This record gives sequence, structure tokens and C-alpha cells, in this order.
Amino acid sequence: MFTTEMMARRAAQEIPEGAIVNLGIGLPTQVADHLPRGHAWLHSENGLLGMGPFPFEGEEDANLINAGKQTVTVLPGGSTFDSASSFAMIRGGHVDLAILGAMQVSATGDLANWAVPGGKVMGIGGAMDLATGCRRVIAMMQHVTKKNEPKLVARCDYPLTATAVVGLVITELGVFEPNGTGFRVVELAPGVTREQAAALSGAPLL
Amino acid sequence: MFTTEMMARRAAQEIPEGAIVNLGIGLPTQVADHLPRGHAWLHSENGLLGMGPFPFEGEEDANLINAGKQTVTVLPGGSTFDSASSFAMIRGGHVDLAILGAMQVSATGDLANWAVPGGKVMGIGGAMDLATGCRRVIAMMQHVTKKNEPKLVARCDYPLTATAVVGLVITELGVFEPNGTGFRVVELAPGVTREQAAALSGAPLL
Amino acid sequence: MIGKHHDKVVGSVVDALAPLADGMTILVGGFGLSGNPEALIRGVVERGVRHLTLVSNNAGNLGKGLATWLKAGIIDKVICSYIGGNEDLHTRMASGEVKVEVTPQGTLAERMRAAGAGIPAFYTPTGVGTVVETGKETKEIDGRRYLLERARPGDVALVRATMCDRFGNLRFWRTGRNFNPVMATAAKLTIVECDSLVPNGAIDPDDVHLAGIFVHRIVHVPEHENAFEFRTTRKR
Amino acid sequence: MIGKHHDKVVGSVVDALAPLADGMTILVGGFGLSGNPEALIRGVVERGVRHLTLVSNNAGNLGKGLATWLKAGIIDKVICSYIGGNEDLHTRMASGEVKVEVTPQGTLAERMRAAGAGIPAFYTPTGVGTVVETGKETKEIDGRRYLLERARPGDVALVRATMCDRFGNLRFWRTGRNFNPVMATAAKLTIVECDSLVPNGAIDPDDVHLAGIFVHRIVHVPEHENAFEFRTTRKR
Repeated sequence: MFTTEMMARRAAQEIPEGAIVNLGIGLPTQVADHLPRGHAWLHSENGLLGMGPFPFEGEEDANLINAGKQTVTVLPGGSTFDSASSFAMIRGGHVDLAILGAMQVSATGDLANWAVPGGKVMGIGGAMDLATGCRRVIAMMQHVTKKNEPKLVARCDYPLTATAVVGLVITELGVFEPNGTGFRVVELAPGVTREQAAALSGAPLL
Repeated sequence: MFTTEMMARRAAQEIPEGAIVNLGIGLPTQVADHLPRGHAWLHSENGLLGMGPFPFEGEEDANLINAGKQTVTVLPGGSTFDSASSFAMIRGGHVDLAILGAMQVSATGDLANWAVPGGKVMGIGGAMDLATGCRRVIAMMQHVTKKNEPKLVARCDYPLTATAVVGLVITELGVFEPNGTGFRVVELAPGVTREQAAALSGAPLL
Repeated sequence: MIGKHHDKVVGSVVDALAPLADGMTILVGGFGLSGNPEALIRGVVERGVRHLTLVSNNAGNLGKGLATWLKAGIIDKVICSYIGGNEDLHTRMASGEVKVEVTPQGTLAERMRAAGAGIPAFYTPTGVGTVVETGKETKEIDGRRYLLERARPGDVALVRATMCDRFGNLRFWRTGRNFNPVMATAAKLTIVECDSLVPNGAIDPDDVHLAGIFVHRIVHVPEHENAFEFRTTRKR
Repeated sequence: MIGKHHDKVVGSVVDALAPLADGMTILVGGFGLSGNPEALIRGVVERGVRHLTLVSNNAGNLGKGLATWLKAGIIDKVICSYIGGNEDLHTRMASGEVKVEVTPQGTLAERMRAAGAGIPAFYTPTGVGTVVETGKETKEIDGRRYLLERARPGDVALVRATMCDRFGNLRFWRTGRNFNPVMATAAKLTIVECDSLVPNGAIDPDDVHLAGIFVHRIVHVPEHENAFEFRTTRKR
């Protein structure tokens, strides 16, 4: 099985040099820790490109934050802009890659990541714009829910974020690619068999 | 009769203190000469607000021009912006007043000012956006064409710039307000009678 | 109103907020608690207006910022993109006291940009095939389906700027910019709260982030809390 | 293409223009002869591509700038807002050698802004009841009629900036800004010609006019003609 750190490192390998990348809140944020310095440009939808690491203690600025409202820094070559311009970048296809948390991913690449049926509405935030607009979308998630229900599914029954957008899914069991009828197994985590992964998936592994 | 200078001075009286004004190419540009210093803010649709007078000789900058491509200056409090932002100001109703040249104005306030039927197409430029978007539009023109045809008309037969937009017309014969069925005479130029003006107009003067 | 671009600087938050009235739609800049017009937000509660529609990305958080409007019971409806851990909003949404319209963040920003730019409606791919599509017109353009989204204007915008000249030309600081400039363009009356007020000419024309054409009232508020939500740091 | 945001600076105009091909739609910044990417404009003629569609506010003037493309016979179609005294365009339009689509200036800018922002189409009041309406869908929204205008993307944008860092963050000078930033967002490949090339970090993040995300190739051209059209002055 992949640890969350291994998942983050694996996701980082999907980022080409010189890419513009938006990392979703939560686990995807950790992907930044595994990128070589200067390898990619991080975009934060609240209006920042060229996001740097967390500030040194004492240098926090409440008006320099990421979309998760954490204090961050800005690298040389970075820029700030308003929300309409930021989402123009996203919707317009200028952000190469989004790595987003997910609740369900379907065999056709549908993504559900903003609401649990019957649960508290947390809101949409930038999720729909990112999933729809970025040229490539990678989903990171646990392979099953806390109730052991599969999250790789034939068809999402959670509220959708966007349809036919996910190019790759990274879970603790491996790396999977939605291919229309199921998920192609790109890679299995150490010690995980195809049968084990298939048993925990709601759509065929191919 | 008004001289062109008197027309420009009369137009200047229509500009309230603190207004944002766009002055069209040609005669309207001269209106600026009759504004007290600091009275209004001049907008130029190529991307300048707070336009100042022509530069002193030797201080011309080819990249600081008005929409007529004349070298200008920028006043303290002025700003520069791109074309999309500039027309967002115009279309969004943030420019209080446009003073534009005209070829025909109709009794219902239709404006024709960009093309002569059968003539060379000079293009639209900012005319349609200005006429449509600015909160108030004042037309300045000679009362008749060179062939002595009226330019205050019941209905424009030149290609339209926008419909039902002109609030006031200033010609060498006086000041007129389109009121739906004709033109209300706001003011006649010195030595001009209502009968003279009516004889040169293509719609009733009321 | 024509010719309102003189004498924009007012002496107090109370004066700045005088034109507010019950039932207005108020656009308030900020992303969570960052880039908030803090004094204007406090002032609206003191002003005593009610039945407001609030447009804000988050409607406050941690009981601070716009969450104080929720606690004061002056909001009938919130249009936002994200609720997250804003318990003041969750509670009132659950009780039905406050109606909530949740919109994708980019669509929210673009709807206000459209309002400011005289665009009454636009097509967007965001939300197609999701609940956001419910009740909206769709159109196929070049083989892809899009939603029609409407401009979202406001009666009043409350905006935080780091620097402002007397004409209202604005500069923002880092990600404190967020929704502030686009909201400033979308309201009939835009009120700016600035950290520093400078003479005209102090900001180079090329360095203006938002032109004063969009600004109607200015109040100078030198001190701000600038509250943190997550104060994340690294070791030296 | 993913991951193209490294090593954008190229050594020459020839290198910068290598990806151009016959039949492309090219967006070229500038308002008349101001804010023109002068060396790139010259380079395109030397490059020898043909059958171009040119999107430009004016397509040159006084035989200079983009008028040289007209004279070289490399343009099939021009999309512009204003022709005025551009005799090179008048002649070729009259002879049918070049097709011309005239668009209101604000609509032209907004169509490219839309292309860059992922908005396939938008409604505008500009042009309603005029020849611009011909062949376009209209829609009544809140009692007023609007035209549907389509996004106008390009294959390549040629952009002039006064300052550029190595990531492609841009600053423009005065009204040389004009269509340059919006065109940069609307093309698959954006090539920048900058007066000065600076290291990353030399431009403060808040002072970037257009973020480098929209820029793909950079060529440093220190010297420019900056031709005047009307050199108007006042007495001292």
C-alpha cells in the first residue's frame, strides 16, 4: 500500500517540468513537498501564481494565503491577480494540471468531490471550475469510504463536480486511469494484488 | 450661428463637475479646451483615464496617445488599462457622458456616425460601444450636409451606430433634444430664427 | 447619477455607509478573512440595516468578518461559493433563517465581472452536468454544451484596498486583492476602505490596479486586524 | 501542450516565429502604430508565411506596422475595428484581395477576453439594431435586446511589452498596453517582444500587468521606432 506521503510523491511524478499546477485543499497540497525547486509553477485560485512554501515563523501575512486559507509565500516570478482573472486562467485552459481530492471517480472520468448526499453542504469553491477548466485532472483519494464502499465506480451517485474530466486516479492501492468502461491499472502499490484492488473497486479494473 | 468654438464651449457646459467624459474624434475633442482645470475626467477608449492636454514640444510619447492617435499627457490621478477593461467601463455604464460627432440624429435619438451609404467604410472603432454604453450621449455636428440635406431627421437612412441613445444635439444653429416625434429647441444660436432652423431640419422642431 | 467623481473621501465609516438601506444587495470583498473591509463590515451592523442579500465568497468564518452579519440577523440571503467550517452560516442555513445560493467560485467572479462590464449573460462550461445546471438555459456551441449564467450586480460594494488616491484609484496587497476589484465594478455604489490614502499622482498611472471610475466613496482606515485562518509556517 | 513554462526566452525573432504556419489566425497587439511588436511584425514578413487571418484593431497605418503585411500580400482576411486612413487596407478591400470583418472595438476586445477566459460566447448591447446584428442570434434579457457574440481565439498572438521577466510576467507602458494583454490570453501560442528583459523577482508580484501563464516565447528587442501618427503638442 502507498502511504499518503508515497501517494503525494507519486502524484508529483505526474507533473512535467514547467507545468502550471493547481493543488487542491488537503492531501493534494502535500504534493508540493515532493517537487524539485523550480520544477513547476503553483497556481492558487484565490489569486496567486508562483506560490512558495509556508513562511518562516514571524513572517506570516494574513493577506498572502492559498485557497485553503493557509499562510504561504510568493516566489520570484510570482504574481497576484483578482478572482475573475484567476478563474479566467482556469476556465480558459491555461492551468496545465489540477490535482484534486475526490469522493468518487467514475469509469468515464466523472468527478464527485464537493458534497456527500445528505451531508452538510460545504460549498463548491473552485472545484467545478478547476475540474472543468484545467487541461488535465488527477484525483487523489482513499480507495474506499470509511464504510468500505468503493470510490472507483461505474457511475457516480454523489453530486457531480464535472463530467469526463479525470485523467488519472491515485489511491493507496495504486494508480488507475478511467477508460470508459472501467479503470486501467497503471500501477499497483507495493504488496497490493490486482484481485485485492478489484475487490475494493466498483468498476472493472482492466 | 455658433462658430465651432462656440459649439465646443456650449458642449462643455453640459459636463457636470466630476463627470467621466469621453470625447469623440474631431470636433468633440475641442470641448476639452473649454473645461476648467480639474472639472471633469477625460476617458480615452484606447486605455486612458485622466487624459491631459497635448504634451509640450519634445515631450511627445508615441505610446501615450488618445483614441484619435494624437500624442497626449496623463494627469495626476490618471490611469492606464487594457482595451477590454476600457470597454468594460464604457459598456458597463461607468462613463457618464460621451460627446460624439454625428452624421444623422433621429427624432427618437438614433445615431448614425460611422458610415456614409455608398462611401468608403472607415470602420466602427469605439463608436457603437460609446453610443450604447455611456449614460448620456451628446451629438455635435453641422446642421446639414455639404449637399444641404438635413441631418436632424425623422428616421436615419445612414447606417446606424445605436438606437435611442442621443440626449442632446449641438449644431451651429442651436441646441436640440430628440423627443420622439421631433426635436425640442433647447436654444438657438445668436441670429438664428426657429423658422430658419426648422427649414434646415428633417423632423419637426417643437 | 452623473458627475459623482469629486469629493469621494468621507470622514468616517458612518458617513461612508449613510446611503445603505434595508433590502439591498451588498457585495463584500475578501477571501475568507483576508482582504476584508473590516471597518465597513463592522459599520454595517452598527448602521442597523436589515434584510440584506450578501454576496461574498465565504460570508465570513470563525465567527469573524461577515459572520457578524449572520449573528446580527441582518441577512436574508447569501450568495457564496464556499461555506466550509463557517458554523454561523451552517446553523442559519439549516434553520431556514438565511437562504443560501452556492455558486462555483469562478462563475461567481465572472458574473460580477459581467455586471461591471455591461455583459448581461455569458456561457460557461463550469457546472454542466451538475446541480448547478438546474433551472439554467444550456446551449451547444461547437459541439460542447454550456450553461447560460447571468450578470450579478449589487446595490453597494464594500471593498478593501491597501492604497487609494483621492480619485479612488486602487492598489491591493497580495492575495488581499481577490474579489475586491471585480465587486467594485459591479455595484451602483462602491465604498472603499483603504489602509493608506495618498494624493492624486502618488500612484503611477501604470500601477493602478483598479481605476477610480469604479469608486464612489472612500474612507481611510489605517489599522486592521488582518485575522489569520490557518497560520502555517515552516522551520527556519 | 503541457509544461511549456520553462526556457521561454529565445535568441532571435527568427527563432521566436519558427512555429508560424500558413493559414494561421494571428492576433497582433497595438492601437494604430502604438504598442506594436515591431520586430515580430517585420519578422513575419521575412518568415514567408501566407494566407494569414490578422486580428488587429487597425491593421497598421501610414504604410507602417501591419500595413507591411498587406503590402507583402500575406493576409487573406482582416478582423479589425477601424480602418480610417489605412490606404493599404482600403485598396485591398476594394479589390477583394483581402476580406475585412469590421467589429465594434469593445466587442473585438471582449471576444478575445472571452476566448482567453474559456467563455465561448456572451451577450452584448453593442450593435443591436445596426448592421453588426446581421446574422447574429439575439435574446431579450430583462426587457432589453442583446446580441450573442462569439469568442475570438487565435493560433498565435504577437505582443509588445515594455518589461518582461523570464517567466513571461509582463508590464506595459501607458497606452501601449491596449489590446496586448487581452490578445496574449486568447492565443494558443503567445510570443512577446519586450523592450527590457529582467530576472524573475525584478517585478513585484502586485506590479505584474499580465501573468506569465499566458506567455510562451519571449524575444528581447531593446530598440523600437515607436512611430507617431499625430504628433500633437502645445506651446510652453
